[in-house]
Amino acid sequence: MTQETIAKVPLLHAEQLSSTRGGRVLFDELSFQLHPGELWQVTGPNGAGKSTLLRMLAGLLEPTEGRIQFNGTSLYDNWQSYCQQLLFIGHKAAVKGELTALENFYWQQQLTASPNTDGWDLLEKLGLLGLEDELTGRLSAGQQRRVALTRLWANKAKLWILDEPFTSLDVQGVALLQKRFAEHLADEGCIIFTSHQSLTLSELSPKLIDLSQAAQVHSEAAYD
Amino acid sequence: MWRWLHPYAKPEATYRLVEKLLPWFAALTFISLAVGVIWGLAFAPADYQQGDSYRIIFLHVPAAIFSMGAYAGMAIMGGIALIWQIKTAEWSIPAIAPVGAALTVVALLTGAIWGKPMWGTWWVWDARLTSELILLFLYIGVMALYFAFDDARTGAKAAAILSLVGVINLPIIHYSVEWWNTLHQGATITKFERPSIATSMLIPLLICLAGFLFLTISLVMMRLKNEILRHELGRPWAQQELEKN
Amino acid sequence: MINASMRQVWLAVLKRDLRIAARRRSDALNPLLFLLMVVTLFPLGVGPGPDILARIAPGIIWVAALLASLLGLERLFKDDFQDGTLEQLCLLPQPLAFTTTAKVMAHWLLTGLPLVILSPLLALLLSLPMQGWWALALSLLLGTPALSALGAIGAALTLQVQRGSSLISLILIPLFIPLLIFATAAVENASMGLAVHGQLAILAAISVLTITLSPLAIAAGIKMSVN
Amino acid sequence: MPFDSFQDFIIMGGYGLYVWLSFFLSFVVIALVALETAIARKSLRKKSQQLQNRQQRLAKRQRSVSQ
Repeated sequence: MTQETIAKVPLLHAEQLSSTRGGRVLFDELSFQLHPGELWQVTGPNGAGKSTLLRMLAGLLEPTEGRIQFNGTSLYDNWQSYCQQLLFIGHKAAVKGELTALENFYWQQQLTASPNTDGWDLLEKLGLLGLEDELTGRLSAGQQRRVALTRLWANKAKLWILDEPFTSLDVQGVALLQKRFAEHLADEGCIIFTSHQSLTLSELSPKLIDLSQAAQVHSEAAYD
Repeated sequence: MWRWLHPYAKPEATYRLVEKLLPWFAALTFISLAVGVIWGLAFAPADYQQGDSYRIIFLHVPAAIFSMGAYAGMAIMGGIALIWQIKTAEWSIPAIAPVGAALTVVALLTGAIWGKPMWGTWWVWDARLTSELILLFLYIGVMALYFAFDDARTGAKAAAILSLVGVINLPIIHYSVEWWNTLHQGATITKFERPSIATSMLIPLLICLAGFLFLTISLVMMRLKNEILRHELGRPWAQQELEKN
Repeated sequence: MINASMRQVWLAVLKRDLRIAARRRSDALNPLLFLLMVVTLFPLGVGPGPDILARIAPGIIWVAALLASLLGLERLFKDDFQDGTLEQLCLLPQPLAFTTTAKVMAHWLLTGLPLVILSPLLALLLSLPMQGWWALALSLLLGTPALSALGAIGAALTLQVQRGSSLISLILIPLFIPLLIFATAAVENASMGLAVHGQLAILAAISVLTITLSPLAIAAGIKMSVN
Repeated sequence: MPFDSFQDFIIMGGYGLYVWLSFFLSFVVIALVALETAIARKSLRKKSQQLQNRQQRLAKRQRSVSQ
């Protein structure tokens, strides 16, 4: 890490995070700092606590132990401004099957004070043109994912927390999303995401948080 | 070694405290209930109107009062659990609810049995009995909600919220039922609430009230011990505790 | 306190819920048909004598309305919970307690308001005297908002429960009792030509109290479930 | 003392059935709660033993893996 990044206050600072669910330790004493312009990837086997970690970072779940700071103050003390800076797409992508792609997009726009974006342009970009009047529930899984991801193109949030954003996307979709990642990072944005696959775009070199190791380290310590 | 043990030290402290206090409360329960019940049954004079049947109030009135009191206590614990996130307060809700429900059942049973010689029927839609019946439904709701969750912590939280909602509604329900009763059944005199009661009857009644208070506290403590152990099952202290006897 | 962005979000939630309901009309229609059928059962059960029917009409209509309002409740938040929308609502700068009132409002518009509109028909079927009709409509208008608000509490608390519908009824029915008592008393008084201001005022008071306090419980329930 | 004899005490001026029935039933209800609590504690003990067995098993495997 260079001198320059250390001097900056991290956007998101996780200190000694631990999670126990149902008496099982998922991860323990996890610490890391997210700075603007950084890309982080959380990896680990199924059930290692990847989604749990992201939900904690998004403030949906309180850590069993440890704390999370946003711009140097606690997440919950700073909730309003945190929400304005956060874009969270969870495992469940918040796409309404009863609404069309366009309606889904505009509804998300209304929720967040987002810059005005032309929905049609965006749908065309994401290869959803011609499907905008179709109810999202009738689209394929990949197309639904694309509808969810429209938010990434029409949002001024600095911090993206994305749970499995590449799931069910085809090759073009993955490439498109990675390009968007690069744009966001160049824009001093910050991304933390989970994925089983490694990124293919050469500009993107994510820092890794490996949860399979975290759990192992702990279990050794627990029974020494 | 057990690094994650530290924050759980508190439930253990609560457990120890309850363990220490419980014998005292149990003793107080036995003494006051024995004195109150024997006094009420054998030594208090018979009522000039209702004869010896009035002796049921030595159970009915305390059970009715503390069935409501337990609900209030449960709601207070719910508030503490939600505001300060204190785990033992959360766990005390499933400890209190069945005790309160049992007291409500006692109040209903004794009320119904008393009604038979007084009104000639086992059940009348008397204001007090109706309120107790609705209170029982409220308790059932809290317990059913608690048991519907796989995760006991979430269940306790849900029950805490519901008990708070219930306690705000309880006075409204109570007064609406009373009002409804005067509206529809002006003819029935409520024999449970008499304007004055002779001192010779009042003293054993007060002792029984104290007895039921201690009984409620003792039962809740017994159950709270279980609830704490249930949530702390993986921890060494809980395992040792369970192996002791 | 309520600024432009809050109003915008509130309206967005309300409009979206109404739009979704418009695409699934049967969900909104079924409780009403249920109510109509339950009311039809009573003359068949107790006999068509107008005297008995008029006597028990306020009670029947209100009990049926309570039961009908329980029918669709389970889905009030569940769809949003399952597809992740509720998480997004939790992550808005606007307080969750505030945004959920939009959903409660949508629920009332879809279940409570149709009941009010339907009430003359029900009164007619049960031969309620004419002078009781407006009291029935008014009692429904004042009481159903509280039903929606209380119902939303039940729906929020049972989000994680697999089949919560019967549990919701168990939780909510005791809480509905004051509404039933005052509403039926108002209708009875009105059909006998007596004053009803008192009962209706109490009904309105209960509704106001419920509407102001319930968002806290709803938000707490949702946060607990999203966890 | 309002009663002349033990018999009188049992009969309770004709209300004996109601008085004794209500006392008996109340006792049963309270006793059931206490009993349920005791049974719950027993089942907790069983669960705790199971959990302990599992922990020991896990620890053993961990040791054999690390060796």
